[in-house]
Amino acid sequence: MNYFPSYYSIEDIFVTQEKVECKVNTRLQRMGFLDAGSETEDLEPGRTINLPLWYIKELKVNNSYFTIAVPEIYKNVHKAVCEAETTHIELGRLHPYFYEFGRYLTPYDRNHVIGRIIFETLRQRVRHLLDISKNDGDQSKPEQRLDNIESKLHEAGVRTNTLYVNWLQLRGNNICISELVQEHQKKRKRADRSEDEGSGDGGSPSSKRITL
Amino acid sequence: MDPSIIEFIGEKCMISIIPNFSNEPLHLIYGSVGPFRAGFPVFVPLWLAAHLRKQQKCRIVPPEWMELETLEEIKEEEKRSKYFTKMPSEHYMVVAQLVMSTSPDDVPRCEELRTVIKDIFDIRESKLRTSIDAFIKGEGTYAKLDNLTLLEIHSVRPILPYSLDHIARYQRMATASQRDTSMLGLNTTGANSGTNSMSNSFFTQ
Amino acid sequence: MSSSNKMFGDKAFDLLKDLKRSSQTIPAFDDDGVRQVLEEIKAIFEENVAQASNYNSSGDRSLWPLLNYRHAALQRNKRCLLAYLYERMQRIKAMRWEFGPIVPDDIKQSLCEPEVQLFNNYSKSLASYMRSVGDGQGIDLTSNLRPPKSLYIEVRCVEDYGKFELDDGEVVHLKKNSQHYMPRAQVETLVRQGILQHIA
Amino acid sequence: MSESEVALNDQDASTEADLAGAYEEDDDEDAEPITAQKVLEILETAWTNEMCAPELLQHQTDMLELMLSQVAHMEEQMRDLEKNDFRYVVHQMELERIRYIMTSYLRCRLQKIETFTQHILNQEAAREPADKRLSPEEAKFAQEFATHMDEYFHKVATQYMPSQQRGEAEQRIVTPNLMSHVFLKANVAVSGVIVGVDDEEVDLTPGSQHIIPYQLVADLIQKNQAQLI
Repeated sequence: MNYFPSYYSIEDIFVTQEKVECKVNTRLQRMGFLDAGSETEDLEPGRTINLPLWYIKELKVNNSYFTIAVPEIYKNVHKAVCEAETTHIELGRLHPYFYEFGRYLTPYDRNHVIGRIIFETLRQRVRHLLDISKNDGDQSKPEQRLDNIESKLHEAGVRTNTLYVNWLQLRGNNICISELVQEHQKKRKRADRSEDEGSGDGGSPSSKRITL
Repeated sequence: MDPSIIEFIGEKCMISIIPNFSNEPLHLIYGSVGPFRAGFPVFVPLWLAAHLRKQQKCRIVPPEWMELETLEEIKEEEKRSKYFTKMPSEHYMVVAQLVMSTSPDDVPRCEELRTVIKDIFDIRESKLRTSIDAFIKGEGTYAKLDNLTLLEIHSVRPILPYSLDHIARYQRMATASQRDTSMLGLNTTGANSGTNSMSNSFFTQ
Repeated sequence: MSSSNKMFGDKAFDLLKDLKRSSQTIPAFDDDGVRQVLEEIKAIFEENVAQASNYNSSGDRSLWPLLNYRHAALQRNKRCLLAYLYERMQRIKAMRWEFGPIVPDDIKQSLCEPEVQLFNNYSKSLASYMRSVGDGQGIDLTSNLRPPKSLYIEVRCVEDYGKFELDDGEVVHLKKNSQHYMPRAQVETLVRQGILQHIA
Repeated sequence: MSESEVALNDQDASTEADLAGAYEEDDDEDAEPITAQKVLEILETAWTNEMCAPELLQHQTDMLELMLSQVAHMEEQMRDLEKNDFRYVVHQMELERIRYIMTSYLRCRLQKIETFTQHILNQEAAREPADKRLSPEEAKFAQEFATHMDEYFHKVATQYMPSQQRGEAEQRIVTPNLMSHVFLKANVAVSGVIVGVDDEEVDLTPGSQHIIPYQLVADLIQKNQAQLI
């Protein structure tokens, strides 16, 4: 199924763990602990601190506590978007969750630019994603090149491509062992081997499990 | 749907065989087949034709479009046309794949046919690529895909629909934030699009 | 405010991070981790209740933002913890389809007691659903997983399995490395369990 | 022809009749009885629709029951045939294909039921009996599944947590993305289909194929004017 954020989606929890740069507007009593750079008990106005998105997103957009700073990465991409030159940006290096993080910050952007940027960026890069999923020659590690949403799409493309290549070459219609069973067998062989070598705790990391 | 499922669906189409045995008609659930009379052609579903051919119980009669001249014409037409041309069969790739792999010697000039058909498939694949590009650039959420066969459609699946879903989600987000800057929901149609404001909601005992 | 206010939610997030990173069928249930998160939730909650009552009586709004933050932290902890259980549940369900109704012992050791019960409840519920389909005629959803190609398939025995009886009563001796031409539908499960290997 | 062969052949011819008989009373008199072939066609369309639709579609219990009894009937017929008898092999192959369609169809529904359990149960509660999406068996399974999940969450965590807030339960409901893009094939001509977010309209010609957000064509699929491919 396609990624669609819900209460239980782990990616959404990872995105909302990301930190957001905020300027404190009013004194916030007994919240000094949020400011790593100071020892004061209260959070003093004027300070700039990083707060988790899971907290920021619960506040009203026009709350009086903080002003949210729009991350540079979206401004930097803005120029490339206008020149339709986003294909070769290594988005994963800018931010692992470039799109989803940007989506959450969109309402806090005074001049309403982020929403448009992430929409345009993905639109321009999808053709590129389609091509590289067909013949992924580009060796640089995918994490750098693609953000989380893109690597999911890329994986889907590669999976389909492999299925088609196998089908066209008449391979792949045998019934095969279930992945979990296979993985379990491999783990079992590793554990037995570490048992035979009498190396006790050596062998597989999970060998702390006693084989009865 | 991966290609093996599309093959499963494509295997239903009928093809002519010449059995080397005789038998009463068979009343299958999907319909009746036969009667089978040795040496006389009869139409059967492709899945049955392939099975009988592997058991050397019949010869497969390639469909009339599966010959070099017709296919060369189709290839030229496909090259020339900006749009996808109509294929001789809704499952031309599945039929070609099954017939040529099960009974190459029933198909005259089989190897040449194989390459022409692969060329046609590749031309259409790259045409599909460019039309996707235009479609996405055109900010459309809707496009016509006439004359594309099931196997071709599923060659860009799920990456194309998934990408369009995300693009649409971010488009809705961008336009929504232009309209109002109300507090954020997880997603417009998602579980808690109406995240209530903090102040009045917490721990009502 | 006795307890030290630190950035809440990190422990709960780590729980989830470790689970996501582990590629094993299912890693051991993190008893301590879960307990620590529940304790953090309890601590936050109790202090919030205390603060809310003093707010009701004194009307002093100055600690409102702190209360706000702490409540968000409490909800965050809950969400991470429940997502941890939800992800584990997905893997436990997958095991029913991959291993069948009996889970290998060494994997069972990674499950806490409620998870073993969850597996058994799910397995029973699935079995009774499959029996009831079609007004009681029943259907086995754990077979016919791929489109059928041929009726019979060539298989090789990976390990000694002993006697295997086909639907028509014929008995086949499955000895290590022995090869057989058997009905696909009836041996599909044995191939998926790694006892037989599909060669042609 | 050997005795069993005669039995099989005229038996074959009768399968249409008794199937029709089995279905007669449900249909009004003038509607001609449904054939096994029609039941298979309906199930195949329901199967491809289900695989491609983001949400759970209406159940096909009647068709499923008819097909299961037809398959059982066929197997009964062939019990005394030789394993390599031409008819046995061909019928068996077809039954394997039909079994695959039915199991794949039900597995696909089960996956949606397990993913969107509470969402489906809530919607079912508000639906008329005729519009139910879950079959009776699926409804029982869905209810049990929701209970087992709550039990697991309760035993391990929620019993130790402060009581639920207003709106928290809704927050945890997993819903399908009804705006997911799908591939559609029009069975009949349909005019004035809204295709864009800006209410742009289009007429669908029979056999035409489109890529379009599911929500905009959900009712066409339900009314069988179009199908998902």
